[in-house]
Amino acid sequence: SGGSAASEGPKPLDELVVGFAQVGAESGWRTANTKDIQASFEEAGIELKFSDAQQKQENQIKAIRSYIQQQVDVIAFSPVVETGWDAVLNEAKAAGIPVVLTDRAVDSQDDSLYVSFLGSDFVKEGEKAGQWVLDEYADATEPVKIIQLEGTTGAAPAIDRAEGFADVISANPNLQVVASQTGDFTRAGGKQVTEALLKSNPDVDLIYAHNDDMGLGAIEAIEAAGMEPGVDIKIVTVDAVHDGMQALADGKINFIVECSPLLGKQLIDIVKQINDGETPEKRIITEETTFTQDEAIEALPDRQY
Amino acid sequence: MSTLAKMASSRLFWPVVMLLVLFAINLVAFPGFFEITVRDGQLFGSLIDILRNGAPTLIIAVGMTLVIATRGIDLSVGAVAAISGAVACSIILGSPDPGSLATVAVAITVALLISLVLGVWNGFLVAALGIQPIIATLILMTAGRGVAMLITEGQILTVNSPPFKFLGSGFWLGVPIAVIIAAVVFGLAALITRRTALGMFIESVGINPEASRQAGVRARGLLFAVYTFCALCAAIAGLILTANTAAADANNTGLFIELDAILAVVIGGTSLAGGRYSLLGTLVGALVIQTLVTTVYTVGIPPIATMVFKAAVVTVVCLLQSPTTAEAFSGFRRRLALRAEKGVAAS
Amino acid sequence: MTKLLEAPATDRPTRPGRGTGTGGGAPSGSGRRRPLAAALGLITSPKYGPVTVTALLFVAIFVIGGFRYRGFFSGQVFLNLFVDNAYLIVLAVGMTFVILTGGIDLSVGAVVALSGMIAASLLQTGWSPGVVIPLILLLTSVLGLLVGLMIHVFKVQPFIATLAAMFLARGLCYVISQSSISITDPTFVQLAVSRIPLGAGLSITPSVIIAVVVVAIAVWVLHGTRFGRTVYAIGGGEQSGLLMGLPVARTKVLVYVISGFCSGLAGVLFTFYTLSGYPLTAIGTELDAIAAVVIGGTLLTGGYGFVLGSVLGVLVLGVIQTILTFEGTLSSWWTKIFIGALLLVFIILQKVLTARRR
Amino acid sequence: MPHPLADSMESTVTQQTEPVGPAPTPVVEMRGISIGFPGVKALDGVDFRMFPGEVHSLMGENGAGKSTLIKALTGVYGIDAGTITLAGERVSFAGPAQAQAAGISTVYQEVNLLPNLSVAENIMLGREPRRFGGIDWRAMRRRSAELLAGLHLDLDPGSLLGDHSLAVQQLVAIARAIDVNAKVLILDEPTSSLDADEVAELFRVIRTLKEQGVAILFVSHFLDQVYEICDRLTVLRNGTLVGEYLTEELLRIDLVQKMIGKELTALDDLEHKARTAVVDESDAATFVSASRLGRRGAIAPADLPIAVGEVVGLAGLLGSGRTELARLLGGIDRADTGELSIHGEQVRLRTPRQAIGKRIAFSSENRRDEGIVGELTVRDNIVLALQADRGWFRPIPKKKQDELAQSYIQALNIRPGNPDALVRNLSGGNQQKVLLARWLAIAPRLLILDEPTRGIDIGAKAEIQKLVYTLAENGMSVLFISAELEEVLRLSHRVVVLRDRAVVADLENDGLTVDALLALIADGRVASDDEALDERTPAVAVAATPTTPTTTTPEGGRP
Ligand SMILES: Nc1ncnc2c1ncn2[C@@H]1O[C@H](COP(=O)(O)OP(=O)(O)OP(=O)(O)O)[C@@H](O)[C@H]1O
Ligand SMILES: Nc1ncnc2c1ncn2[C@@H]1O[C@H](COP(=O)(O)OP(=O)(O)OP(=O)(O)O)[C@@H](O)[C@H]1O
Ligand SMILES: [Mg+2]
Ligand SMILES: [Mg+2]
Repeated sequence: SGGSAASEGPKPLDELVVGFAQVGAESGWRTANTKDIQASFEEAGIELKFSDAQQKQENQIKAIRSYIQQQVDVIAFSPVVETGWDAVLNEAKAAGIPVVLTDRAVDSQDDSLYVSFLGSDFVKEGEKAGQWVLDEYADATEPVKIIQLEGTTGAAPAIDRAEGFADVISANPNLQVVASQTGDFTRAGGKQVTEALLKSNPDVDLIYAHNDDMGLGAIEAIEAAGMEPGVDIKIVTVDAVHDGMQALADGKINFIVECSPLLGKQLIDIVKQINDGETPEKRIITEETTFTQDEAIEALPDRQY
Repeated sequence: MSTLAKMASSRLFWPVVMLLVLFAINLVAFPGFFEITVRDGQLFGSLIDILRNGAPTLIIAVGMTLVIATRGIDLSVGAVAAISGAVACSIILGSPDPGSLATVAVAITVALLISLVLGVWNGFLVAALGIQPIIATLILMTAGRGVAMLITEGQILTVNSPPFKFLGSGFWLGVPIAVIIAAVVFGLAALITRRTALGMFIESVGINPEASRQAGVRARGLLFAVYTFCALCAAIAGLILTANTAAADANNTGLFIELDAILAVVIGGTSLAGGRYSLLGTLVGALVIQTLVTTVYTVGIPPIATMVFKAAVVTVVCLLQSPTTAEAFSGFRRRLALRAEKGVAAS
Repeated sequence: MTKLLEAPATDRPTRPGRGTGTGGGAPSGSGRRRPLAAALGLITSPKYGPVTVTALLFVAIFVIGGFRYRGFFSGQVFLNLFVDNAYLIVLAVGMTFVILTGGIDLSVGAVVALSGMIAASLLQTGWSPGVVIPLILLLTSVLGLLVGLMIHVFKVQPFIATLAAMFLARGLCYVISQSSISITDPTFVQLAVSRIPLGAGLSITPSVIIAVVVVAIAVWVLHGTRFGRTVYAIGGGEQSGLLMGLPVARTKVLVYVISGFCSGLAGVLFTFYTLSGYPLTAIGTELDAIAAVVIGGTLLTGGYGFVLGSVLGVLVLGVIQTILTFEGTLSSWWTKIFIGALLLVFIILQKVLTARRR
Repeated sequence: MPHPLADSMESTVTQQTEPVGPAPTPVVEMRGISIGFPGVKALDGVDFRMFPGEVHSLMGENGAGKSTLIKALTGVYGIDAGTITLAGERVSFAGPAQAQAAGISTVYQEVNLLPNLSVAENIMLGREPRRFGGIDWRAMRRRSAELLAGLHLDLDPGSLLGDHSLAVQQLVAIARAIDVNAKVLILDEPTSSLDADEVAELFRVIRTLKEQGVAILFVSHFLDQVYEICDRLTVLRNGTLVGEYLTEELLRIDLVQKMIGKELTALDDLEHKARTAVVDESDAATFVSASRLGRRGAIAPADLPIAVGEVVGLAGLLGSGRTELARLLGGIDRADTGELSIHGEQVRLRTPRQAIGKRIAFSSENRRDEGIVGELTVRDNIVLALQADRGWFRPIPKKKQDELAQSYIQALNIRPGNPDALVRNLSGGNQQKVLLARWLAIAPRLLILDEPTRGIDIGAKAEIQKLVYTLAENGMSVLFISAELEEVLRLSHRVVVLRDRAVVADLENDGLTVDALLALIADGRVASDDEALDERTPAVAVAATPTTPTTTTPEGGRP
């Protein structure tokens, strides 16, 4: 077999081997992502070698090295972190194995190291959330107090979603982020932080959470404080996992920016293109949308995750 | 003066002072900190939050105290908490009637029983095979979280079951259930170890295992009991944590809680070298840690500085608690007294 | 006070001489023994047993892996264990010093991350690697010194002192930068990508050489110098060491300096490996290092163990990781369970094989 | 602060010419030393001095402050008041390392060595020979082998220290101390676990060092040894100085009186009641009986019946297997051959707990590692075994515990008599008494005492001996192990002799003499070490020619 696939012309699909190095299974989102990819490959009849890096870059590097050694046809991976991939990607390039990035980008200067990057744009997600807030409070005359529930400190989605949001809302000086605290992307974190912040900022108007789970935690805290989530305090989140959509449909969340984990179909397409000797697009942004309550009620019945 | 000196020489003096300092900081940042109001017949306020959120850590720390007293350590508590939450939620989800009390009772019972098995497993590795505790429990720490994720298939299992939710966020006579459970666990542990000879045996095995063996203490059985109890505590904490958000998150439930629990035990004055332990100290330690977390939120310490702040507090408590510092203090006091005496003599 | 996490009674050979046949009645008369008996003696000896068994088990795993997976039983796969784990080897060396004194160092993972962050941020602003690397080693050594002083002078338990250092180091990472910083410095890149051929298509990286040198120095220091023997002495009984007039204070502080230095160096090697600094990197690596040391036969109570054992421990963890990638189909949770199970099998085998007749 | 006794001391001592050594000025001089621990004043204004070339003994009851004075000198404890001068210079050591560097070499009371290192390292560490910047292992082994040979100890310097018995460890500690070119050599109860031969070796070394002008401080509760080797004595009582005396001018009886502050009568009682009482040895009265009980590598199969109310002594050199045999009976180690029966009924003792259940108590010779639980209180230590036997859920009521503790504190004169004191802070001898109390508390039917009088002062020793005597009269069986043969003979109805880990004789104690015993023990060594033995045995006079034992029952050689 080997990386010379491109030069030898297309292989039958059942002879293709793709190595996929996943970040880990740190969240429901990630698990949905893994499941979708595995299912898609099974459906397409392409062999998938899968490894779980347990959130460690070094494990991912090891996995990629081992794929190179096993001479797979394509390597796909979701980088744990954006930086530090040049060495191993160069090895892949030298071995003639095309690399596809999913979900997160690498910041390499040399963009010949990978064939394509398939994934969401976290900054844009933050901007979408900010835009909704901007529109919602377009004619606010008093300051609007916002609490931001950040993701894990240092994680790329957390940084980018904060940045996009901040950029957009800066257009209206009335929109003030009065507190910004990390909830580690978890429900428990979201709940505890909100609980404490509600004590010191009882008059907050809106909560922006970097993922649904923290938003769901915030809902618990708001209810425990005797207020009504979605009404007394508005909530905007990112992800659109099932529980979040349910809460949106119930009116406890006001707006969700989608960040889809379903990358499997698109990844298969890219693999097929490579196999056929075509050049896939360098940057493929996941098809994503946003949801309001009505849209959520409509979309909920056929949500897969 | 002498009572003050006596208090100051107690191991718990500085942790308590630290707790008060943290309270004071909170009070400055947020004047309503000490307010406790009754809302719908339930106590409500920052202090109540601290107690409620600190309950899981405290419960685990109680079990951890006993393990540490035997010269052991249990790193697997977080994983055990995750497993028990996952088990309970998946049972509730799988039942036709998630809201019924019976379902929840079954779920809780099964979760606790499984934790007993896990505890016996740890005890087996430590006591029967003689594997060093840190490694023995590291195995369950790693594999256990895998098991929890296997149960939930990596998803967050959200349950809609009021009786289960009650466990985490309910109130009884105005007091949060979690706090009541913690108080019961704490009380039982104190009662069982101090009213029977168990406490003495645990300490004795922790201080000198061979001498204890020769004196007829059954160290092996004791280790089994202690690790099992610790796992049980972890499971109870796991149930509370899970019920708190009514969702089992195999990835994050109890993540790093072993460090918090160990920290609580040590701040409370129990030595990791085993031997004498203080459950009361552990209580204070757990409160310090939870108050620290709350302080970060109320004071609005930016997330990037949180860790540094935590490091500073832990360091300060440790340094103040140190016998070296105590000596320096008493030397200083003696010199002061001496000077005062001389002053009197001179005049 | 300083003895942490002591093993249960069965681990500590209180009266090893009794009833074992080794150390028997006439020490002077123990001449040539048959090779089998000698091998058995080696395995059951309290001093060399765990290390020997670890080595044997490592070979066994490697051979079994070779039968099970195609392409596993090759020189390069073996060498890659060193290439991929050079930083962990260095960490384990530092950790060995600490654990031999009966202490523990939980800060190493965070310090690795911190030195990566310092390297990346300074190199980004144009500092020369010739300055940056020594600076990192100095800073992490100083951090180790502070921890050591806290432990020795203020009698803070090592677990807690190093936990505080872990919080501090991790916190400083965020303070330097929240996001990851990549390293483009040509020297670093060169060190990262260059390979040293060993012939027959095999190659290693410069990091491996550094790690091997560190191991060699550590072996010499621990076994051939007074400082090294004092390290063992403290683990055997700090009070006794003190009464024997050994420089306990200095040594106890120094092991944490060494651990700090090794963490810094490991951090540098890690940046060679990843060419970036990232505040969330190396979380939980301290547990890997501790596990490696313990698997390598060092007692957490201190006093017994070898650096080479720790290296073997790292290789064992590495081989488990390699098996995982070769297995290639494990889902995330099965990965965790599999790691736990392999660790368990390994430790039980080690225990059973070294078990001494009682 | 001048001491109240200082004046009287002047009169007793200073006018006398310095007994030995030409140097007129003391090499060590401590004045007005006071040290207090929470709750105890361990030393109160004590004066102490030593001259070059003398062997000086520090005498006093358990807890009198001997070890504390030594630790004050070597900088282990900081002193609260007082001055220390070394060779005319004021010193204040921050730790033992400094004291060692200044020429004070010390063997502390409990063996303080490192079980995880080799014998050679334990001897040489801290001043090991170097080569190329590292340790010169070969030279180190050679040197330590020489030192061990100097003590007539045939031992592989490369072996782990922890593999050796306590006695050997004590000898290693001594070897370590005498290797230094010291001005002052301090030996705190160095002979507590040595047998007569080893003591003789040690004394030979001490004499040599004394000739070289070294000042030697020798602490021991064995009056014979003190009188044999020491030139002068300093007596402490309750942390205060009683006085300084020339050995030759102080009668033993006076010394004892000065130490305990009253006259000692207990011992004489015993001496007069020679062991002639005949114990009923019919099968029915046999409490415990071991037949062919043994353990590979530890002790050859041995027979040992013990009757109700009988005291059986075990005699032998160090390493002869006394402890090993006793451990089998106490359930500490499992026997792999042979049988044990209690009142004719066969039992297997797998754990100490089972032995305790059969009312067999084993009091270990290794009190620090296998006996006391240091961080627990005196009370907890006393009730530990009794409580363990009752089980955890049947706690002994607090009041009962207090009574128990109080009664043993009184009976054994444990000091300080505070049941809440941590045992770790008690003096060595008092720790031993606590241990004894623990075992008496379970009301054993067989009490196995391995070196119970080690480190115990003369008064307490007599008390313990009397206790054993009375207990046996009341029907308790006792297995008694002691390096002191007189003690064994004084108490035992029967003496079982071990050599090379096998029982070689089982003797009725009717008119048995120390000489006869010694000959039997030394049999096989006598031929080669004849002269050595002759001049080497200080505590007892040995006949130059060994008397052949009457009832030798060789049980095979080495297992
Ligand atoms: N670290 C300590 N803390 C508290 N009390 C102590 C400490 N060390 C010694 N003591 C007390 O000081 C007194 C003197 O003890 P020391 O060990 O000097 O006696 P000793 O004369 O050596 O007795 P022995 O013959 O039994 O060894 C005792 O009452 C003892 O309890
Ligand atoms: N002279 C010696 N040379 C080497 N090893 C010795 C010597 N004496 C004793 N040993 C060691 O001591 C152990 C057996 O001692 P044990 O304690 O059983 O003897 P004992 O008769 O009770 O003597 P004691 O209690 O006086 O030491 C053996 O492990 C042996 O290796
Ligand atoms: Mg003493
Ligand atoms: Mg003995």
